[in-house]
Amino acid sequence: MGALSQFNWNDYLLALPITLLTLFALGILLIDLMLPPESKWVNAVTALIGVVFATAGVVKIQLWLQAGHLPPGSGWPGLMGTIYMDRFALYFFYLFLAGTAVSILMSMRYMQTEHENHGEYYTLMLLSVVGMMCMASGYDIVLIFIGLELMAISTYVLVGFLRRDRRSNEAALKYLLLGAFSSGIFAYGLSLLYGLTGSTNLGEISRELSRLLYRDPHNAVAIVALLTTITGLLFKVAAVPFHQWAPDAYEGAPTCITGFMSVAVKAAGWAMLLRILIWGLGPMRAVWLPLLVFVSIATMTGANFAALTQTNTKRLLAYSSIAHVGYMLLGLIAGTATQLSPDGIKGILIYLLVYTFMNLGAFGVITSLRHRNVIGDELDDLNGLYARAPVEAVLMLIFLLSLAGIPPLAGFWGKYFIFLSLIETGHYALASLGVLYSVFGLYYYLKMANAIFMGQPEERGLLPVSWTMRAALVVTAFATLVIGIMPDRFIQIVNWSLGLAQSPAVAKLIR
Amino acid sequence: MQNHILSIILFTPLVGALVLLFVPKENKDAIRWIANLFALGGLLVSLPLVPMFWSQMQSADRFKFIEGVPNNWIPSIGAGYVIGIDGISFLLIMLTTLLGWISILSSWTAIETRVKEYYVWFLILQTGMLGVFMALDFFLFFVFWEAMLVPMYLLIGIWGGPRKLYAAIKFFLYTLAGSVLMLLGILFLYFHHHALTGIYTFSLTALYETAPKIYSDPAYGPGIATLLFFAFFFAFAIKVPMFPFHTWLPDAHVEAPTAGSVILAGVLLKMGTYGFIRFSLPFFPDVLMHTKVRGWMITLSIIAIIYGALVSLMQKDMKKLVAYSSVSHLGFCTLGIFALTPLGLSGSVLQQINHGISTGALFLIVGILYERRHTREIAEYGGISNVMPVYATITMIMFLSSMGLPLLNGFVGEFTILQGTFMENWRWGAWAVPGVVLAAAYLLWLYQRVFFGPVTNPKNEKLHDLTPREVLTFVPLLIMAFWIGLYPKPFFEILEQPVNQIVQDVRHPRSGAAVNAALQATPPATAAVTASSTRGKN
Amino acid sequence: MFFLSHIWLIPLLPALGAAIMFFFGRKLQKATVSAVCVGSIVLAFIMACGAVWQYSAWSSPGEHFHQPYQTILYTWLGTDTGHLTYTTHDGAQAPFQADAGFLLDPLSSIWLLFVTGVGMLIHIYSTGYMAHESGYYRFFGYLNLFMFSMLTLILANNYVLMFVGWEGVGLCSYLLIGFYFHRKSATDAGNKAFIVNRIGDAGFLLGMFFIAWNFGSLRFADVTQLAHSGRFAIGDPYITAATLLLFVGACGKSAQLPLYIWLPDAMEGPTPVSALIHAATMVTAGVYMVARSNALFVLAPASMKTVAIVGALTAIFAASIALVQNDIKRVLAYSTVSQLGYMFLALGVGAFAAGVFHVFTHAFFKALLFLGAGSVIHSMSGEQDMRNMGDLGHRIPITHRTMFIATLAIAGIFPFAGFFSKDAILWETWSREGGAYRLLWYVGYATALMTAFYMFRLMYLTFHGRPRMSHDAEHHIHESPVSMTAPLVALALCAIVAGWLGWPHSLGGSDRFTAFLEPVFATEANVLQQQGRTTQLEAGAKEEERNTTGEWVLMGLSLAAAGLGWGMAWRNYRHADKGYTEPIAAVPPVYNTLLNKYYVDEGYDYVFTGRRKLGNARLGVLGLGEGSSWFDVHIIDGLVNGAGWITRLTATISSWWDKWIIDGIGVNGPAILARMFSYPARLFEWGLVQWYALVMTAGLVGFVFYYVYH
Amino acid sequence: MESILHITTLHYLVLGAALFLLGVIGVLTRRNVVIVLMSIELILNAVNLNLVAFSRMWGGLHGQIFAIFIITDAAAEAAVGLGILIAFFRNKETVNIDEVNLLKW
Amino acid sequence: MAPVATPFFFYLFAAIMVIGGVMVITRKNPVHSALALIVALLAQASIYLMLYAPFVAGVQIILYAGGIMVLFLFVIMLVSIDRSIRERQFNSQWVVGLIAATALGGLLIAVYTKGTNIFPEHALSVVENDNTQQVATMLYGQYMFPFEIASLLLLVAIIGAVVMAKKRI
Repeated sequence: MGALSQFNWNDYLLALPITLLTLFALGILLIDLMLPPESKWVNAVTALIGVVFATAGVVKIQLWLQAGHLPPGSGWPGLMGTIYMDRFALYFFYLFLAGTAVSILMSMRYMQTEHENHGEYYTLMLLSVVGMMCMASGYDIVLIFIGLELMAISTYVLVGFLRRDRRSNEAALKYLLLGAFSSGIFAYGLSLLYGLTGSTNLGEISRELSRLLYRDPHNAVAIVALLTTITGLLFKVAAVPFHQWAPDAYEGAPTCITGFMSVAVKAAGWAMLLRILIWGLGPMRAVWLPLLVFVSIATMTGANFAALTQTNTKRLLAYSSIAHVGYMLLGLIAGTATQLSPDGIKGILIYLLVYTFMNLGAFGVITSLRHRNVIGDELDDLNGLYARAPVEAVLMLIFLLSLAGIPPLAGFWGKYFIFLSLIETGHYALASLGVLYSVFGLYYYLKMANAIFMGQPEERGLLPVSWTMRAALVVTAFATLVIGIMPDRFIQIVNWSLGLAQSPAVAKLIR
Repeated sequence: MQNHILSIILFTPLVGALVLLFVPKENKDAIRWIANLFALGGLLVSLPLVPMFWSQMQSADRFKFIEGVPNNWIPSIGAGYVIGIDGISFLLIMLTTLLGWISILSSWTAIETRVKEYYVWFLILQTGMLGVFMALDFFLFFVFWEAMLVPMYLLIGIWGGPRKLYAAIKFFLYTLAGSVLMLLGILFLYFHHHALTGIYTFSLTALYETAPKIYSDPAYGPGIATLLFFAFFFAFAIKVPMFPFHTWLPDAHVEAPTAGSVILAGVLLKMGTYGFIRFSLPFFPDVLMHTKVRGWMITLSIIAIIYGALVSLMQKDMKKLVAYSSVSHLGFCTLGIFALTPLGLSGSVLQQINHGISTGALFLIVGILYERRHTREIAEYGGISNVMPVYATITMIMFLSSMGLPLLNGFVGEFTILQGTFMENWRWGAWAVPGVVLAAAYLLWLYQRVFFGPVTNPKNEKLHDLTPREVLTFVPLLIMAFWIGLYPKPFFEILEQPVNQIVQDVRHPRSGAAVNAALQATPPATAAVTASSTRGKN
Repeated sequence: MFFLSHIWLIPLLPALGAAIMFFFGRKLQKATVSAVCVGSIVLAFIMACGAVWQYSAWSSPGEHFHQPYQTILYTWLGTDTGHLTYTTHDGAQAPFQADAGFLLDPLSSIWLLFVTGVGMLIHIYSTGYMAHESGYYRFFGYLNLFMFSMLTLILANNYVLMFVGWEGVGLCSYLLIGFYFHRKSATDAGNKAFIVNRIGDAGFLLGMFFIAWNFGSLRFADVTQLAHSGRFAIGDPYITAATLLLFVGACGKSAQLPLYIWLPDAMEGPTPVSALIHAATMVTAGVYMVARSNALFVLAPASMKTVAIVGALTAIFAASIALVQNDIKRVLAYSTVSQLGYMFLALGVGAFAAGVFHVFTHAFFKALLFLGAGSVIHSMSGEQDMRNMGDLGHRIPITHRTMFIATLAIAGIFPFAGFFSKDAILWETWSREGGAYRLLWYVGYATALMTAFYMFRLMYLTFHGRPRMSHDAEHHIHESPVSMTAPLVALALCAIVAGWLGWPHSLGGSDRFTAFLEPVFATEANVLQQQGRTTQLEAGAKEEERNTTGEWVLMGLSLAAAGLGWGMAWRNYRHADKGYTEPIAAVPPVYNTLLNKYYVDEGYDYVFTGRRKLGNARLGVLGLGEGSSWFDVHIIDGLVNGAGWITRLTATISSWWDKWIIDGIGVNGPAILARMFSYPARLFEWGLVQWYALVMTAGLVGFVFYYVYH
Repeated sequence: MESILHITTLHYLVLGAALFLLGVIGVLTRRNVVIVLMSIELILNAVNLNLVAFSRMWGGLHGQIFAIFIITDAAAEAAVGLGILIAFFRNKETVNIDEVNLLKW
Repeated sequence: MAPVATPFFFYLFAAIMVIGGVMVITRKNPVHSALALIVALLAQASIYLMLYAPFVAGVQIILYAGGIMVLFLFVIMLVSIDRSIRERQFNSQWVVGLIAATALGGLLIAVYTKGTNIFPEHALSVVENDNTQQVATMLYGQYMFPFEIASLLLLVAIIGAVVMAKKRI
């Protein structure tokens, strides 16, 4: 494809969602100045509208791409080769936007309770989505890096947004220091990649690398480049041993941001990871595959064990999300072990999809526990939730069981495809380990369920839950159930996003 | 009606649960009435199945009343909403609807808190269990299998005894641990089927064709087949539960509310044995016929029989005693299954039904006493037959049924199992027989301690005898106990065809050539795919 | 042919009675209860007589000569089509079927008659005996249920249905022994009876399976026919196993060594029960079963020998215990055990007819003895200890006289019933070839001596000598009502004449009893003959070998023994007063051993049941149970949870740890496991951001090192 | 001697690695958050040095451009980091990083 | 057209850089560290010049030494550093940290020096005089999009710094 140095009108279209988001972000900044304190909710609504517009923009791109009749699996290199707009990217765009929309819904009441209901919050959120989009669609390591930083820096601020709260401060500081440190390492790796290949374009890098490795299969510098790069990538998705920021940041951040981080930011991390590892560093698969095996086992082990006795729900869910990363890494291993089976990658994408909803839902319920003087992030705060908010309690049960992977809930499908691909590629031991750890996971999810359904509430009276939160919960629960019970449509979407041709057998069955 | 009878049976309880959602939770009596109505409705809609099944029994189809076509649910992975029954599942379904109704009826006064939830979960559980017995698609089966854990977990966890949390989690974790391994096994079969035929499907009948070939497939061989067998084995063995995977059972039983125990013992445990019959046997005939594997299975069964009985003997808690007796009884069931004879198999199924009836009744019995005195310590009681004669009589009959007295149901099952096992290898039969003696020992001893003697504990003096509602819960069980004991022929007739079919599958699996011939006969489109993708990996 | 074709009504009538008692009994008057229950038995008796009568007409020479009559109601187990099959020993497929079918032949006729007859009498007796008991309806319900089971046992046409009756009588025995459920001793005895019986039943079950495995059928007719067909060699190991196992069942039911222990305890039940169940009918079920399986036993000489030896040993063993017992019913109980031993001795030596004959006569005189004892107890207001009796003879004359007749019968005094049957047994034993059988004869002979002694001891202690009871009790002594004495008289009559049915050839009789049973029993000789191994001639010759003189000598000897026993008892107990001495007490060890029944119960309690502890250790089944449940809680649960060993290990190391485990939630494995591994995993995150960075760096260094220098 | 005196890309690389090393050491060991942030600047500078050296080596300008972006990023990070530090300092009155341990386990 | 005495200047600036770096991470007073950092950055700018990257060098001096370091100094003034100066400067894990970091650096250097021929050693002739123009062309050409995003990045940095540092928004 090469670097297209021509800039044409298509590129405006490709940048449409990003532009829209930026405009709305700036708009919020301006509107915020004019808003009296009691109608700050307009910010959120504006942000939501922005998300809707951006979604429309993505739809527009999708229609345009489809009209262009690109062959499945390939994309449109735009903006002079810095982005590569394919279905994979679009899939992630939708994912980011969905996660963001739900997060915004969840945030409204929470930020009010915290007295930090400022327009900047939503601005940063939207801008971080811009960063994510750059990560997902970027095809140039410069853009990916800048997008990453845009997302990361927005997130640092969002994590520390409760400035008067020490835990929020601390989380932000830790997250920033570690994030910057890892970015440094990541950038170092990228610089080495550039040094090895002479290009910043992923396609070029891939081509040059394979040439380089053909000459010298054990190129030590390439390995160092790969490892430093992968450190940054694994840091962003929070895989052991680069995961330690996650529990702290998750715990300290405002709960709605925790939710946002655990889905959108994580999805962006995964988009980047898949993009770089598969599109860019594919030739080095022989090196990173065993590494990922180690990392995924370590991740599942460490996270699951750590979560077992956790009493802070946010932290618990943080560990659980780390554990889920472990499972997804298994999918990556299986998906790239042989060229033949894309099921693992499919598993990751489905996983991220269902994870967006179920995890946001779970965090939503925890967010709704915050009222007056109660932080609501301890396991005890969940006690007797059923008596205080029956609907939320049942929804939480759905989310938890979905996280644990109990069919017919959405979470099952993520695990399903990952284990499917592992079996398909003959990784029986890894598959067994994975499923056993998922049983492990059930234990701590059930601990929460136990508190909700069997604990005695300390407070009497119903829990006040805002209608926006209700809406968010209903949306996420609905998605969790629908994806769980009628997964076919969503599997098709993922197939589409990966550009998988329907295999003849499946096609026959559908007919 | 004919075509959708199974779906109607399957979803009636679920509809009940949905209806209950809209009843205000303060209105407890309305909730109870509605729940009972739907439970009874579930039983009533299942009754027409009896004549319908009876009239179709002789048809050559392996499964009857099939609804849905393969792959209609999730075409992209080949999973379908396919349900159907054969004689074995027919009996278990009838047992489920019956026990479901009885359990719900028995909960009328036992459950005072969070009534609405209770019935909702119970009705959902009912649907889950029925689904397990009906599913003819492996995937559907797995979904029901797992989904049903949740309501049971909540039933134990919310309405259970003092250590309910521990018991509930233990129950859930154990069962899940087994079933996830099964999932891997399922996936393997799925790919194997694809490798042979080029079709991705979870359809049970399709997998029946290909799964047995793993054993002789040079690409996989006996080792992998055995591994797969064990992947399934763990799931089912934990559920049954076979020794030594049984430790969740006493905890779950003891802590569960009465109705929960009834359903747990009556139906949930049968899922394990049902799984063995429906899946393990036809899928892995060669593995099972392997002397060592079978030896282990039989050994574990026999250990369970003896061991469960011995442990029962020394229990101080009535419910625990009954729980361990389940281990022993289920040992008989698995023994019958792994004897791999038509006789053992039909005896096993019959014994599963019997166990559902008898042990279900035993848990009701313990529950009734518990409801009155709030203790299950055997030492707290004594001389109950003085104050509760009707109760004592019913208890005696159920004890006798449980210990396998002829003319009651237990004997028919045990005898058939023992004979079937004996004919396969007389030593196996001989080892299992002491279980019969021990059953008498622990049950009679329990009866003596609880019911006989003078009333020593003043708290027991004022106990009132059974209410009409409570008697009503026992009536169907008593009728069934006597029916099966006196005239089991219809049951044997129902079972005859499926067990012979299964044993035929296990003992004389169709040769590879036959399967290939069958595949050749498929339409050309499939054949082309087969040609292109068979042995793609080798 | 009404009676014959409706033969199934015979068991059903009492079942109906039982059902009525079960559902409505509580609300019925005692009179109604008696009418229903006794009525049903009377009807059954009439039906039985009719059926036997019609059968003898039906099977008389002609079309059905010597054939059993069978009627099948429906297929009980299995299906009609017979597609449910099993593989027999020789690889053939046999259908799994068990009928609800009934069979009448000479053997079952005899049992049918005396069971219904004696049963009827005892029912009548019970209306008097139980008149003042609460739970009257319950008692009769149980009794009727028992009659149903016993009649099913007798009339079954296959082993499985026989097993139904077999277990059923066990159950009823359990229920009736535990009738006074307020007494722990009664319920204990009931449990013991049931469980010991169950052990036997287990043997029966296995025996049945062996039969099915060998013959492919469990119908008596099929089995007998196949056994006679010559397809099976004498001494076939599987048939030997089958018969031995059946005999285990018989041992349980018929109280043979070593499973006899339940029977003496069973005397806790009301006396009519002891008479009906534990003397006349149920306990002879074992004999019936062995006799029923005679075709098999004949094929298994080793089993026959076992039966004979066990029978003889039981006979003398129980008799020796009975010598010194003081409880009137216990003496009778041990006497029953002993007499049952006799019967098995007869069966074991191949004298099936003699054994059955003894069952028949024994039914009358032993029932009579028990009922008499019941009458005594009744008159003594519940006193059972003979040391507190004496001189009752003239106060309860009918009881005294009828019991005396029974004593003469059991002691084998000519011409009472017992003489003929006992003599037949002893003679058959003696005339059996092979030296060891002579030994058995000596045992039997000694037993006869003892029998006479202890029975007359009972008579003298009870009815003669000085009155030793308290004044209060003495005041209340009265003869029993007619409902009780009438059966006594009837039975006494039978005890005299029943033996005459088998008046032996040597005394000029025709032994019609044996002749009647002839078609049922096979002998080794005619099996051999059917198999073509010996000629008709030889078999005939053996038949002719009756040594009339020898028989007379033996009769004389056994009469002498009976007389000797009587004499010894007369000498010792004729004038028994308070503090009389037992002659055997002169040798204290022997006396104590006998008085304590050879300490067998204690031994069982220590070794088998584990009811008693040896030091701190519980042995036997209960010990096993205890051990298993400990094992379950501590080892299996622990192991399966994956941390059991940690629990054990640490618990011993430190009591603090133990306390923590027990107090905390940590009793369970998962939690410990969680703590063991979770805390380190969490401690890893100890909050210092630079530590996190360090871990990242270390990870990176590790990876680089691994990949670059690997 | 030749290898020392003839300055090649390798030399810059090694220099960059040294700078990187110093930065990592600073991040891992210093307690003062401000200095830790400076150490991160060191790391980013090491990256920049690499990039510019490679840019020279390849004769393209991609490396230099990348370096400019990284400088931008360094500026943004420093600004936000210091902002967060100020907010933190207001609450906790310290800039010592090992006193930042409210969140753990 | 190689600059004169390249090795000498290289080693000189490299030494300044390394010494500056060492001082950054060893000084007690953050102000001293910041000054050391400025020195190191200036030295690095010189090295950029040697690498024919005048524009980057300029940015380095203006943005880094001029902008960022001033920001640092401001913040150092803003937060009270008296206490932290008096206290321990290194945390409790410094030994381990030092070892790990040194191991990492050592590994990197070892890898680079061992594989000298890894990088293609073609010193291309670059037209030095129009470096700035070329940079501009690329920045506004091929890298226009990242450049726009970088502007958003700075916007976020501003917003973030304001949100965090301002007492009341």
